[in-house]
Amino acid sequence: MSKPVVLKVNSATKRFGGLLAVNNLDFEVTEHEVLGLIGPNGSGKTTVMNLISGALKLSSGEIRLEEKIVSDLPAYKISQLGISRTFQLVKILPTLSVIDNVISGGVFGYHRMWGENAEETALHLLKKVGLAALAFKPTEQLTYIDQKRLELARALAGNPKLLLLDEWLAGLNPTELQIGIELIHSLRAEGRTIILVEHVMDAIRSLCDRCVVMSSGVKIADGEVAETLKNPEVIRAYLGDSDA
Amino acid sequence: MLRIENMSVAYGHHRALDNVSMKVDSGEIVVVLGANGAGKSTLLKAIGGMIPAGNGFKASINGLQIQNKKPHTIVEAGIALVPEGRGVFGELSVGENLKLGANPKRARKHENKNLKTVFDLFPVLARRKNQLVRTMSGGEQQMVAIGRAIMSQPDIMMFDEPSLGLSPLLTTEVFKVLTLLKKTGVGILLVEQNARQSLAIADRGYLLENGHIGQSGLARDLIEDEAVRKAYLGG
Amino acid sequence: MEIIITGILLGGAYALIAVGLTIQYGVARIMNLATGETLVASCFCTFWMFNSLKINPILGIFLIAPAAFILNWAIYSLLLLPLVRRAKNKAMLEVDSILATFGILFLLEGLMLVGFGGEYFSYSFLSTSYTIAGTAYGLNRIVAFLAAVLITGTLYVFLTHTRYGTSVRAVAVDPAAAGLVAINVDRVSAFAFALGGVVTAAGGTLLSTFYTFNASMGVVFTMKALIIVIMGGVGDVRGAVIAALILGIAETATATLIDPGLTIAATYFLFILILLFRPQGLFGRQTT
Amino acid sequence: MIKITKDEIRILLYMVVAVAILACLPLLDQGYILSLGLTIVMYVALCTAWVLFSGPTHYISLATAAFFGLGTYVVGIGIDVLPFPILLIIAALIGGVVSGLVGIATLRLSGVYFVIFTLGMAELIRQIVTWIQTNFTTGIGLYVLTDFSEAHIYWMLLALTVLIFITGWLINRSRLGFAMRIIGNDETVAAHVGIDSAKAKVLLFLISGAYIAVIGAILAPRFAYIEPPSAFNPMISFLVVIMSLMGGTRTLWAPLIGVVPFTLLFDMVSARFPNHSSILLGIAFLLIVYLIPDGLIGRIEGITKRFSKKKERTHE
Amino acid sequence: QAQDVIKVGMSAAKTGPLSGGTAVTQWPNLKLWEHTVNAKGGIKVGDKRMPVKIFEYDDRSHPTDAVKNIQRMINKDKVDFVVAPYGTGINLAVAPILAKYGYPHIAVSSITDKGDEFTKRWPNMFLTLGTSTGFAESVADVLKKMRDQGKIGNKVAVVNVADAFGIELAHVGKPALEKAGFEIVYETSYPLGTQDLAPVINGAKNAKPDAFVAFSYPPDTFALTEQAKISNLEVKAFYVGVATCFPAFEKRFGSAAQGIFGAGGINPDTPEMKAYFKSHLEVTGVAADYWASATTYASLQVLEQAIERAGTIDHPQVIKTIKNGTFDTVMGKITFDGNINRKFWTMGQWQDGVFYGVASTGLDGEKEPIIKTGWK
Ligand SMILES: Nc1ncnc2c1ncn2[C@@H]1O[C@H](COP(=O)(O)OP(=O)(O)OP(=O)(O)O)[C@@H](O)[C@H]1O
Ligand SMILES: Nc1ncnc2c1ncn2[C@@H]1O[C@H](COP(=O)(O)OP(=O)(O)OP(=O)(O)O)[C@@H](O)[C@H]1O
Ligand SMILES: [Mg+2]
Ligand SMILES: [Mg+2]
Repeated sequence: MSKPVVLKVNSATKRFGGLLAVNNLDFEVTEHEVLGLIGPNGSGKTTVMNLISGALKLSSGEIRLEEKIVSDLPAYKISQLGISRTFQLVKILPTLSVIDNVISGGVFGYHRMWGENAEETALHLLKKVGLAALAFKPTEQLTYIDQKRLELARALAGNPKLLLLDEWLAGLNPTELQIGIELIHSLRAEGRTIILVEHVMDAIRSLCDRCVVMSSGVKIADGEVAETLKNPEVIRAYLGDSDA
Repeated sequence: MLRIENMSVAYGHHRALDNVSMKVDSGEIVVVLGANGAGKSTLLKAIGGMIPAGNGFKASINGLQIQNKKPHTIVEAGIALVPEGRGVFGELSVGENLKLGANPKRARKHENKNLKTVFDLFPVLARRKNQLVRTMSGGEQQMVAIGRAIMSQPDIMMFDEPSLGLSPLLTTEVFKVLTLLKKTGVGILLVEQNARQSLAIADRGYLLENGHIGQSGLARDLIEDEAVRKAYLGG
Repeated sequence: MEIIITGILLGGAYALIAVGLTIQYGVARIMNLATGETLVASCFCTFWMFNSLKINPILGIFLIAPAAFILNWAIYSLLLLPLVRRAKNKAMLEVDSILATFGILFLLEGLMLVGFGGEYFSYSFLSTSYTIAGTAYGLNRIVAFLAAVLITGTLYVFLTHTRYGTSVRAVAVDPAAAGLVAINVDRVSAFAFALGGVVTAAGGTLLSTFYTFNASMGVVFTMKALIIVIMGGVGDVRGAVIAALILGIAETATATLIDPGLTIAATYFLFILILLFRPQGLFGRQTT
Repeated sequence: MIKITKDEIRILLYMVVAVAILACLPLLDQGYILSLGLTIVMYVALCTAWVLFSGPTHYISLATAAFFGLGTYVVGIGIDVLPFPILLIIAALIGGVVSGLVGIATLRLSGVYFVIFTLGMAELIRQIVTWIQTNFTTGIGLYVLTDFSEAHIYWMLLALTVLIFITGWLINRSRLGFAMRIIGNDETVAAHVGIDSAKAKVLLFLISGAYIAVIGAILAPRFAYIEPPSAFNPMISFLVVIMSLMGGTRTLWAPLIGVVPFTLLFDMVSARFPNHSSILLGIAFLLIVYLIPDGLIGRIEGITKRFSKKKERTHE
Repeated sequence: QAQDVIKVGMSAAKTGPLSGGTAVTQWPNLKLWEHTVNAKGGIKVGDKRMPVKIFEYDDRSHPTDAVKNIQRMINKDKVDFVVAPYGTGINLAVAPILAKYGYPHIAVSSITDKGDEFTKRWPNMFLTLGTSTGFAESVADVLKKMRDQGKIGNKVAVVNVADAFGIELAHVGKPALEKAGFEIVYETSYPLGTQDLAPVINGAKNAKPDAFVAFSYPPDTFALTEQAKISNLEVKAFYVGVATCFPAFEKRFGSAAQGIFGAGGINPDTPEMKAYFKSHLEVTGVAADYWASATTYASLQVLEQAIERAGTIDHPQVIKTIKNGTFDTVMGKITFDGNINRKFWTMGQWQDGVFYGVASTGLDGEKEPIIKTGWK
């Protein structure tokens, strides 16, 4: 267990008015690890993602990326330091072409590119997510899953140290789900470090090394996947009896 | 009873729905399955009057013609839609959302009775009556949306992927609620990605492929169907 | 004390200018640049009724209000609804409504110019003094203030405590979802636009009792209204009223304590200050 | 995206020819047509400078009059002391600094809040200038009495317009331009792909504001007598927005298409029907909104699309 | 030349902030003049009468539009003469163009102390309405006279609108008042367009002045008066600037207007003036004001008479005639000294429903000022 720690969350707390959305949360992600972040609706998962990516500011606590405190930085700086993300509600750039959407992820981010080099990299990524054929099309024609693929390609364009995927698999039907899981598998095989928020247990089981379970803003379990999902507390709060 | 005949919808040149016909009886759950972009949401929105459908189609509920009507008229006629993304009023409180649900004239005199039903189904809403819906979690908002639809005293309820983004626990909850609603005599038209769980509670099902109905039948037959298993149940 | 009372009276006048717009923009989603012209048109009507027909302006409100309602309803249904229908998103509607209401602004101003010419108009009504705590205030301003309290109060109760009012707010929050609860969105929007027009027109009637006006002055009122609406938070009647009062008091205080030459500067300074700390206005919704 | 394409060279040539022809206008007519031409060039310059910022960001700024007025005032104050070209540079600097500050102040605002904020800012600047003038200077109006003829002003504006176009073109090809397009689409995404949208926006607003101030400075001699109500006339801000929106804001030259017909229409209506010009303009406006929903540029693009049966653009 | 009409163009505000003033003083007089001249068969040029044909333009209160309009009139409509626009700033903006084409430019509503500088620069320019100094100083003079007669005391409150005319008058007026031995107990300015002036009036009231002087513009002239009436500002002399002489002022304030001073004035008792007021009302349907209306009309008469005397519409000759002649107008005799009319009314007062000139720079018929006795 001496793999280097990529991300360290230290007693992170986030308040919205009177509501404690994230309460004194601690966890780490080590290199090449795929971490599942799960929990009931409203337990604070997206908020954690927002805190890591800088979309929201912590109320207290700190977040470190490879020892460097990033929780006091604005989102764009965090992105430049190597954290990329996708959004729970897909956000694509509608007036840009598909390829420009991907390039946008790599021009200002961690590994920067511009000009022909950027185009090549983007085409390569599009091929990887299966969108090569649509590279020069406007984005309006994309179906939902293609939008999700596009967002993933954009997040990868900066070649980030840490990738945050917020319910990237949600809304896919079983067949598409299979494709999606395979795609993330391939990222895992590349050795990427990923935090995955999902409600799809099949995906969590097959993709994650470890998972952190949240409920009402606090961590209720943290550990190896199969074991964690058997935790009675997790079953009570999240899985329900039927899935157990 | 809801009856749709020859419904077609186009976005510009793109034909999202092509001559779809279907019906939903009271007291039954009908599930519509289909890939992303197959046109499921379009179907529900078109029935609900939120997007215009092409000429020549007919829609009726209990014999009342509702084609080309505005959403508010269709709600009055007894069809309630819980749309994709819930469509709740984030800036209003839970109570106000529910009260607005009882806005149709047909529902006003049943307001108190329906409110009790909703609170029985979702006790958490009773406790959070004054909370702004925007500040609630996804699952709670889903409850508000369903509750609001119940408040409008519908004969037919339409759900667009009600389990989307819900935890396994809540998903099970929601499907339980659908069965309870069905027992009160409401007809339910359910659009879902979660084929396994939705077919399990449904009476009948339609498969929507590229805007037209590919297959239809009793739910228990569909579950057994080889093609269906392959496409929608993951092998 | 004198500053506060003068400021509150002034704030009442400002509230009358702004509340109509906040409803029109908040609910019907029309950024009505012609709001000042509506107000001035009402000033002219009142003036004309007062001078030619000897109708008391306060009673005049009861004639002008229904007329304003019908007129604004017609403007919305005929001119603006097509824009709302065709708008693909909020930004498009914003652009279209700016352009269209700019056209209406010209049209109304032109009509008033043809009807009344460019001269300044004013008349004397209740311009006697009324003493509060030892200082004299214009009775017409006091009456206008009381009317403002009455109008905005009624409006607030209507919006928060009646079913129809809640429907109006629902349309403001999410017009698409409003259809799902049997709200006739077009009708409620038209109603809100017309209601906003009525409030603005009533404001015009009351203001005409102490302002000197001419056909070209609408834009002055529009600017004031925009500032207040934004400061208070779009669509929020409370916000508009409080912003108006703050402005009234701030202006009076600046004029009395610092320099009357800086009153308008103070308005904008305050406006900018508030937006710097609350970018969504005093009562605006968070956009994050 | 770095290489200069053949298309671009062709457009460049067209532009050179067009500018050369336009530059000859004062040789043909020194009177009414020149005067009209000057008004058109002024609004083209203003609208282009405005679109520089507002086009990609979709932020509607109503602060045009503020920067314009500042430029005018720089010349008004300095004309007896410093040579005109230096004044233009000072105007650019002051315009840039002030617009930079306004930019910094408006970072958190969006939509209509930004619109009205800039309007408020413009009024605040105007009020402060007035107040300073009232209390700390002796004279009231400033007189700018120079030997510039309309032709000189016209040429200066034309040259400036070309400069603005070139700036815009360079920005478009740069990372800044790309960043702006992303910001225009979705600011959250922009931040998460590493764009310091604050910096980018402020930079662009600053460039735009500096240019607008220079336009004001160039026009000062034409005003001759400078006072706040005309130098800071909010109508300028409104007209610039209206004309730009009419033309369309998606490309740099789209406003051109709005300005020319609009100015001509405005002129024609006010000449023929001085007593009903407001009414007719109002009606014209409404007709434009209903009949040309996408801005004139949208219309033109629609038409060209239909006519040119070009193969799918294959990027390259 | 085979032409038989004289084309006359005027560009002034029909919309925008200045339109309130033009609607009273500019447009009706142009109409009246056209009517009067054409009723006579036209202006007598040599041995034939040439009727006038009017071209109207709206400058939207904006100098750029004014310049453009004048260009258009000259080059497209080919007008023979241009009537000066309204407003100091706009007159200055169009001056270079009119000078370039050599058109006579008889500016009326353009009040400035730099007149000599301008007329030197633009020799075709004439100024008729007066200088800021003239207006401001006569306020001091009249008040001084009243004080010396023991009618009023020594304390005066001075306020002004923060816009061109108001600022310039205040800058000259305050030193003049001080020089005349007055104590300025309250002074301030307020922004253009302010109509909520309770703080100003109350501020003045607290300083307990004997006289109140406001260099104000139309809407605030009304608002200050109204507020003074409500606050019962007890002063013996009350002066408000532009628009005091408007008929609408008297109509609004009725007997409360009694004794109020304002800028400008006329001698309403001369037979010419009486006739002018009568025909103004008959022809235009509105009443003339007691200052700039008549001056505007007089400037048109100057133009008319200059053309007749020159016997041609040739500009240099007409300009020469204006420079050197004396003209009989509704305002009495007008002559230009260095292109500037140096005898003008500076101050008037409402007395029994009529606004009488009470001070001038050397004109006949000044009425004796009275003190203000309350607001009833
Ligand atoms: N901007 C905000 N203002 C107020 N409350 C908020 C805000 N964002 C989130 N919350 C609240 O914080 C809590 C956690 O929300 P979060 O979105 O992180 O949940 P989640 O775990 O991602 O849920 P889901 O699985 O439904 O996406 C919820 O109660 C939510 O209502
Ligand atoms: N507003 C719109 N404009 C243009 N095309 C649209 C629009 N809405 C949907 N479409 C297209 O119509 C088709 C059907 O879309 P619809 O949303 O009905 O699919 P769906 O079956 O609900 O998919 P999902 O499972 O993703 O919700 C898709 O190809 C979609 O891209
Ligand atoms: Mg979430
Ligand atoms: Mg769908």
